[in-house]
Amino acid sequence: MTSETPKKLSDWTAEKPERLSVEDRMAAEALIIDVDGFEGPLDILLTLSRTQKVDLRKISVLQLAQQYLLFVEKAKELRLELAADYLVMAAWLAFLKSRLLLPPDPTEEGPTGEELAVHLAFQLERLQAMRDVAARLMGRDRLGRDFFARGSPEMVERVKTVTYTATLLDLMQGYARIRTRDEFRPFVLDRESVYTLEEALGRMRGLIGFAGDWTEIMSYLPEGWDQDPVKLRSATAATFAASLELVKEGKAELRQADAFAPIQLRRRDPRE
Amino acid sequence: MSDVEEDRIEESLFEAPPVGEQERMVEAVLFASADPVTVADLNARMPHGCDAAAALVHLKKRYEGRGVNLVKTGNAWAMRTAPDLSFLMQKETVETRKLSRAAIETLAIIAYHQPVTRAEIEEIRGVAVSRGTVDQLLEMEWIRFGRRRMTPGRPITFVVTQDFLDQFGLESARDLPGLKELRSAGLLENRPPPSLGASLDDEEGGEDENQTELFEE
Amino acid sequence: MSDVEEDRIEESLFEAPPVGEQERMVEAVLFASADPVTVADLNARMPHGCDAAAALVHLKKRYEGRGVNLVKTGNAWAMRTAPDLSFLMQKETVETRKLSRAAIETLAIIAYHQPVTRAEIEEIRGVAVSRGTVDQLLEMEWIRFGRRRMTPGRPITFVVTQDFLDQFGLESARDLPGLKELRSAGLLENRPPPSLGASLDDEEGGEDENQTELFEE
Repeated sequence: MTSETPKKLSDWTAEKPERLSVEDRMAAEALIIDVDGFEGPLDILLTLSRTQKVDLRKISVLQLAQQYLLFVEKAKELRLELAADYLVMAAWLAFLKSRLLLPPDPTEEGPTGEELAVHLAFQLERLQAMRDVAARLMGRDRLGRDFFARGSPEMVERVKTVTYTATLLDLMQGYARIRTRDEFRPFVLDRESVYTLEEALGRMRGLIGFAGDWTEIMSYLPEGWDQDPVKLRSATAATFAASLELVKEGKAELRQADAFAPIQLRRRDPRE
Repeated sequence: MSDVEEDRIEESLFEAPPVGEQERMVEAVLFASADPVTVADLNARMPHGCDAAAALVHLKKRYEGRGVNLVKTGNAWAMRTAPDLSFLMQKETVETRKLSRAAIETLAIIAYHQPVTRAEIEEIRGVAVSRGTVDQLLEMEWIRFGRRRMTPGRPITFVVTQDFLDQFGLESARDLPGLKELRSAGLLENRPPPSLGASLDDEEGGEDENQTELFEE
Repeated sequence: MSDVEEDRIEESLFEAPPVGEQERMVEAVLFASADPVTVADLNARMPHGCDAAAALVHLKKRYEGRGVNLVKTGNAWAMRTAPDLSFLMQKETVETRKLSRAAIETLAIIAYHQPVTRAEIEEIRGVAVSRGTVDQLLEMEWIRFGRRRMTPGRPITFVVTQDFLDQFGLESARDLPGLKELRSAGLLENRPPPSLGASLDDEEGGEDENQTELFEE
């Protein structure tokens, strides 16, 4: 990584969007360093530091600051538009330079020039270290390039079992839902004590065949309908009406001995 | 220099790798390849002088009885997991779903009214009970068939199972809360104005009677 | 029969398979899968009572020096072809997307400094990290979001993934090349610029703690 030449730097894919116009680009070609190929001011400082050819820990930060300021000057001469962070770094380095050159002022607060220089050297060393290990990392054997995974993986078949759950609350709510819904049934007349003509007719049609002789129609009343007077009245009326219906159909005969006497019914022989 | 001469020099420079090494190569290629590989293909990919066919014989023996076997498909070779271990290639996932509303209601009716016939369930729910719903509950072993009802048609009845009681943490179906408790628990809150028919309390009374009778058999 | 009794019978009926058989099972599962499989996953797929971890030890030994090796990445295991046979694999090589310099550096910083915040990456590189770079690494699933840093603003951190380890044939992040040297040289410290007050020192403390935890677990 350390042997990279500036020319090569420009080949790296720039992370930042193109900042230069075509004209500027032409001008930049002439410049020793393509600024756009750099990854920020720290990157430039690192590249410049290589000219010192010393351990980064023993680097002359003052010399480096001067080199950077010179670089910025040159870029300005070439009317190369530098990004703000490059200029911020220039300003900071100019400040650092003055601190390093002037004897320390004991009344002044904050870190000394030496401390700042040490930190800058640390930053450069750390960035260089990261680049070195990045290169080592990328140089490792890689999956799909140097070693390989199973070419035809056998698919794991998924067997899905579904289990159902319900809680006691679900159950109770379900039941409550049904029971309360019952109360919402549409309104219908309560026909509990009403014996209809249809019911009577159905019953008599079934029974009439068994009764050969005259039988009182009251005996055709359904079981249990003779206790409650309301029910008795309804059943009597329905049975009488049904009897008339049967006579009309020619299936039965009716007779009554006297007024209010019991009404009798007899099946009419179809052959007659 | 002629081609023949070149070949000769190459041969002496690049002697075929040892058999063990060839076996490794075949192993790696078969492993990484998406499709079965023919002997010709193997030979083409391996260094000059290799004998893939011989390496395959060794490799096949090495994998005999292992979890992975060397198999020939057509005229090509591939590595496959041993057929007896196919069960490992299945991943069983258990998905828990909520019981459907129809199933819950049916289950609730069976629990509260057991033994109860299908016709009775339908009458209470007001809709037909689908075969699937009953089958599901039977399969889950939360309900089972009870005795036949001694009425015309002798319909089969349903009752809840011990599994059901365990699932819902009930000692017996009699522990199911009655309507009064459901209401005090706020489960009957959305009841309509009590203007129609018999009051709920009466109904509940009848209910309880039913239940007692049913559970004491 | 009670459930307890049933369980007991089941256990005696289905004793754990012999060790050799367990090894075959692990072999089959790992062989079949393109992705690393965790020990927990293996145990879940194997019959009750199996010890995948023990079987892996045997299996690893068995595949030593073979064309296919058993490797550990993160807390999972995978079968991979031996790297020295890569020359045979041109056919299988997938053209990988070339990473930008920014992406490579960002990846390295995340790997060596994890968990690391975006601000810290920018501090180390001396330049803003573009969204695209992080997105690309996230998309490749080489990095993922870690825990939030317990500092003002609670910034999110980045860490490398198991896929990353798998890709670079690393057993764990501790095996990163040169990690020890970097640490002893103090180059993995998040040393704050001297102009900033003591407040940052606390953050640094937390940082180190985090890192130690991550790399030593």
